[in-house]
Amino acid sequence: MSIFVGKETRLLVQGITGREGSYHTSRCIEYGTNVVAGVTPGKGGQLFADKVPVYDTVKHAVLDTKANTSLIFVPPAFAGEAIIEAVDSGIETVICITEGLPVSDSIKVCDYVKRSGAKLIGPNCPGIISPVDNVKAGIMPGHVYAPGRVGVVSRSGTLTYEAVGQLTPLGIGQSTCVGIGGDPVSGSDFVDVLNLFEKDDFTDAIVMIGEIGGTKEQEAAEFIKSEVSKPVISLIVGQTAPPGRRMGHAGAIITGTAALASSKVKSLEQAGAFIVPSPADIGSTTKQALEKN
Amino acid sequence: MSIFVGKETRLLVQGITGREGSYHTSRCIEYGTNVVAGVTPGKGGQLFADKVPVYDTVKHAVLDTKANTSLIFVPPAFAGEAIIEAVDSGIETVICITEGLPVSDSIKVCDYVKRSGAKLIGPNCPGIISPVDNVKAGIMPGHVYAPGRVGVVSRSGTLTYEAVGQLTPLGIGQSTCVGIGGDPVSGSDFVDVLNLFEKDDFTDAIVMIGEIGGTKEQEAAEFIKSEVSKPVISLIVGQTAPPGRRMGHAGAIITGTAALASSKVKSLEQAGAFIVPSPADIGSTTKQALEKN
Amino acid sequence: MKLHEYQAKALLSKHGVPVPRSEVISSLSEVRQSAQNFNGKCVVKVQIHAGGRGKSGGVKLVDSVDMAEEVAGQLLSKNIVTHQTSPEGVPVNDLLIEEALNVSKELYLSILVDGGLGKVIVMASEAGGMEIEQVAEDTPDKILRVVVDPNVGLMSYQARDLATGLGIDKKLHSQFIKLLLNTYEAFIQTDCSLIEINPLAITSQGELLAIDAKASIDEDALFRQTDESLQYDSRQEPQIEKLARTSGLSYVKLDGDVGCLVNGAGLAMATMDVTMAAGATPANFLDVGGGADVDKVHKAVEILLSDPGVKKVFVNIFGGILRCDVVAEGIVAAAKASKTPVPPIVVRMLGTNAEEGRKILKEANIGVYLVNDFTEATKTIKSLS
Amino acid sequence: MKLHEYQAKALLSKHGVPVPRSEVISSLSEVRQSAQNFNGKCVVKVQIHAGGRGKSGGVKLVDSVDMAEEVAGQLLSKNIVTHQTSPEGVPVNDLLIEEALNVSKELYLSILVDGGLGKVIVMASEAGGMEIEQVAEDTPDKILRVVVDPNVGLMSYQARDLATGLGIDKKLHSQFIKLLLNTYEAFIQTDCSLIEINPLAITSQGELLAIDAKASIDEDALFRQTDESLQYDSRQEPQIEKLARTSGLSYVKLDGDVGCLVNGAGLAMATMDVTMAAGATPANFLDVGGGADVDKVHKAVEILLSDPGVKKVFVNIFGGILRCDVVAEGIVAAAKASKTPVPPIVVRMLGTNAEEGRKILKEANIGVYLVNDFTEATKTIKSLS
Repeated sequence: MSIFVGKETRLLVQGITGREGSYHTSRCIEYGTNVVAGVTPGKGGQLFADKVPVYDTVKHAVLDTKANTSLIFVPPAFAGEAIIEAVDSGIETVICITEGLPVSDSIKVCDYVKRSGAKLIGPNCPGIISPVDNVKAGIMPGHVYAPGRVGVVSRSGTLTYEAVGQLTPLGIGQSTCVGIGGDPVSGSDFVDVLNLFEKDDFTDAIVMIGEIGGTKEQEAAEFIKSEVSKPVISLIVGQTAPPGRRMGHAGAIITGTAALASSKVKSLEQAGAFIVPSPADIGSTTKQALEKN
Repeated sequence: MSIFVGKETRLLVQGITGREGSYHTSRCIEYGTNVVAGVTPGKGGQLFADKVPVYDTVKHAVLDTKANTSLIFVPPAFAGEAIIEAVDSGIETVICITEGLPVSDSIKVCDYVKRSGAKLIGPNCPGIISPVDNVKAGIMPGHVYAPGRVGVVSRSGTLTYEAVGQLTPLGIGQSTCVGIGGDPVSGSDFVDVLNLFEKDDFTDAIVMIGEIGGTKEQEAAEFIKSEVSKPVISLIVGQTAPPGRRMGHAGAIITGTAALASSKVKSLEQAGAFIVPSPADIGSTTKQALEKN
Repeated sequence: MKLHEYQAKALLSKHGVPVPRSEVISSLSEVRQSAQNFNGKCVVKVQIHAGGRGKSGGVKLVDSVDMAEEVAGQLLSKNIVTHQTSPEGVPVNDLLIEEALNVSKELYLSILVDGGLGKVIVMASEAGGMEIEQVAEDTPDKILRVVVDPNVGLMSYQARDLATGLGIDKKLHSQFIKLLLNTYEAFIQTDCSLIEINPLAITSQGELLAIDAKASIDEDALFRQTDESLQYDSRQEPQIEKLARTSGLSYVKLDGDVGCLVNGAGLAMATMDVTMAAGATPANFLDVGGGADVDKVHKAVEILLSDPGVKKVFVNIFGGILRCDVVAEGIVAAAKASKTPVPPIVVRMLGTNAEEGRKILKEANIGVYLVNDFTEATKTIKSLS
Repeated sequence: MKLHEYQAKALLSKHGVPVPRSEVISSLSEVRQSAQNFNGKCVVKVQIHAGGRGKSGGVKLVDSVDMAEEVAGQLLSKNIVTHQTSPEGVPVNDLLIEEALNVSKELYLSILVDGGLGKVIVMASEAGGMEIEQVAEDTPDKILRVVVDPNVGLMSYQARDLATGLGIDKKLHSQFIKLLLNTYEAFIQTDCSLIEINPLAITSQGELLAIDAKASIDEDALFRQTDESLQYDSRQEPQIEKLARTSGLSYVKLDGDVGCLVNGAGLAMATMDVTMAAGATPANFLDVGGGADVDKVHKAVEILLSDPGVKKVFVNIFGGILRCDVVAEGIVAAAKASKTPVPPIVVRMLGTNAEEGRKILKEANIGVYLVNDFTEATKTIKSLS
């Protein structure tokens, strides 16, 4: 079992015929994901990789293929609308890989999705992978992952691969790995994912990877304190980042005391999380935490 | 018992110091309404009629007086915002008397109120009166009304007084009378009010007064057919109105076949409503309907 | 507030919606030059605030400058009567001289407010060029509807859905999407209550163009609309309605002989219905409003009496905010000031200060018939025929 | 994207927010005339993209034209160092010469995006003129917050609530409400990520004015912002960052000697942290991104090596979309093309085509230390000190 995606996932890819879209769709299919349709306006009627039907509109794709999950690769100026199109067409879980959405678009779109009752992961995220159910709806390198009982949630892409790259060789497999994305405003935050992991019978512990900027980690700490019974292993990166500078991610900028790595670590420590002292220690700290429990 | 308002109503008046606001607040108090506060920005600290405290903001008024219902008399350019201020401050039922809100404001505001879970009556309505509970939150002439077991709902102001003016002399008192307003877009429609009357143990029958324009009466007919067990007595005015012309009310304009009085009458007839043949017959038709049941 | 076709097209064009080349002219001397722009191959269209102009000869295709001038001469400065105008018709002050185009397909497109949904909707149909009410009756499944969420506005994916549903060639989809989104922008920016493009033409060159356009501005939003090109053409309005409007009265001129003076729009419509049921026909809709004073009532009566068609008057007041004695005083003042004979006035007064009002009227001796209810009113009106 | 104070004020002023009279000057010869506008009573302010200019002598109140000229001479065309700049500081290319005002009260006002809420918020405080972080620490209850619903925008009632909460004199409420709503309009229209007015002054004449203003534009929205007055001043940026930016690389210059080349922002920060934990200091943040090709990696290495502070390089790649062999080829190409001696390069490669990458690097003989994990990387970096 896994969260957000699973055996019942019928994946639609918006922007399937683009460079990124087509490359990653192939990787998702290889991993075992049930990709049922693609959408690229104007390219409707084609077949992707000789088998996945391409549509002009999400509405038609959903009507024809009963897709329930969407993976979005469209350019930033159109990504917000692509999310709304997915939700309006009945898609339940939307995963937006696109980086570079204007934050005012994200604010409106996230609010819209919340009202609709659908779920949104991202934007600017690597997606979701469930090694247990062989579903990959994202851009992560599938071979790093192994099935198991640890959930991973992170604001970062490659750093998640790093984390998993430390876990798998130690025999620690993953239930689901969720990248919530590096933007300041996103569809799902740590709290949303922690909540699902806490309720997931197939997850025993949660690795949470945060970074400087914003207060999402502090909100997570509050939630962990009161609602999470499973062990949480947490790493915060950006200890050495200077204030006021954007470190790649739109959200990774120290704008005040709360945005500092040290402040986030402190909150998580007080919430009872296992703190990973250095990015080198994600695997070992997780191992210790699992042995302790 | 009554709907929307009742013994527990603690009324706040927004725009209490204006000409209309002050006149009607006095009339509401005379009728027995518990007016607990008023709001006029810049006039906070005054007392209205030597007893009702006036505040600068709804937030403070609600904090101090636990007002739960608001009656709005502010000019059309500011009325939309006044409604949102009321809802944001925790008011549960907002009654907007103001006429002349731009329809695009009404669309946004009604959507906002719906999402908030509060109730909105109007804009451009005469308000609500409950002769049973001695609550008048509106501009209707109180002396016409008498307590009883018939609910009245109407898009029009004076025509409601006319209707009640025919009912009361025949000994047919009213539980609650609701003016939903003459605008094309409003917070509550016939369906919302019919639904409350149907559930209200103190209402035996419903007089519904519609007019040309829009399709609110057709929606009401659908609802009556499937959900209303109590007798509905219905009058539609504007049989003689020419197409394409706005008859006073912003919503009273025949824009297509459905907007015609005849089309509305037909729908209501098919839904099993008692049709009032002419405005002269509201009282007599209601009497017959009550005797039949 | 209705706009003329040329104003609607200027509005659309300003927001990037393609329209045919055209010129508005208001004197015959301008016709030749305008028509020459199109080598005489053009359409001459009367600019009036009433539907049905096509069937009434108000739209003519011409193929020479001479013919354009001849047709313009027949139309300009005359009144035109359509099924939506009064028997006198409306004046033709302006003509639109527009290029004639080779149209390969006509679509229907409109944006309006749906009161039931409380939202803006887009309606589209492949049955362009026809009245949408007719299409709705005959082939309702040919009408596509899209509901706009007020928080995010019209989405281009919705426009794409419509393009697909209308069967528009894929090559033209982006043109259609842009046109519709621009029309929506015009609608929102200008506080419209309606924009209708009918037909929306696809030319033989594969271009989308608004061949005819209607637009109405929400009157309640005029206070924040400052664009001078959106001026109302009050010449299209009967003189009596213009007078009422500038006096703050809600008045609609009708063809009957019973002048109606009522407070409240709903009661005013009810009064018209009752009048009709009595076998008489109302001369107007008139709502004096809740906040009227003696002067306003005086003005209202004066306006009623200025209509030569009015042979009797029906005053129906349910005093609430508006007191009956105030109305009575206004009526008396107007009757006394009238330079023409005052027709019989049937008065029904109920509610606040009804007794005082009746007394004032009785004592004024101006030929008033006081009645108590609709039934009595009906009888009296009938007896006066 | 940061704007200068004078740009932020121009933006505010354009949207109707009152600001003091001022002039931007960029040469000493302009100072006297500017200062004369205010009879010499003015404030001379350096226009730089870094906080802390006041404490570093970048803001001076003068009371004569001569003094203005003297102060300007000390500041203009020099570098200024604040606690937020590098030790070399940033260049002062422009000065703002602004009228000095009699201020009776200083407030704080800002509009920004709250990531946790996913909404725009307004923050205000009666403790104006101080850094808001300090106020948040010392007297958090002095900070008022208002959350803006994205669907209806900032409401004037919210502004009124703030005016009341800030204890502003009722006579000034409407001025404050207008100022805040206008600031919000500027924020939304221009896709800002921050507007901060600190202090917002109430003058002794009872006028509200933005005495100092900061604004940043959302870089991701620049594609739809066409206002030319919102240009970024790239002279404020270290040359090396400018070069990286124009090559599409995300690069932040730091003070250490270990040049870092990483794919992914999170991993890049992690790499910096690991470097620091090893007792070394990173020279930069550099994310080559997921879609890099050989040329882009080549360029990235070239930029790293152009920093004279870089004594060793740490390449940390987790191949995913970006293949390790591509990175290796880029490194080799850059090393071979380098005109200066190439410092030792510690390389960690995992993921897609890691073996191929390592092989390419080994065979190129360019002084690469291949490591397998962070621990080994740390040791190697240490050993190279």
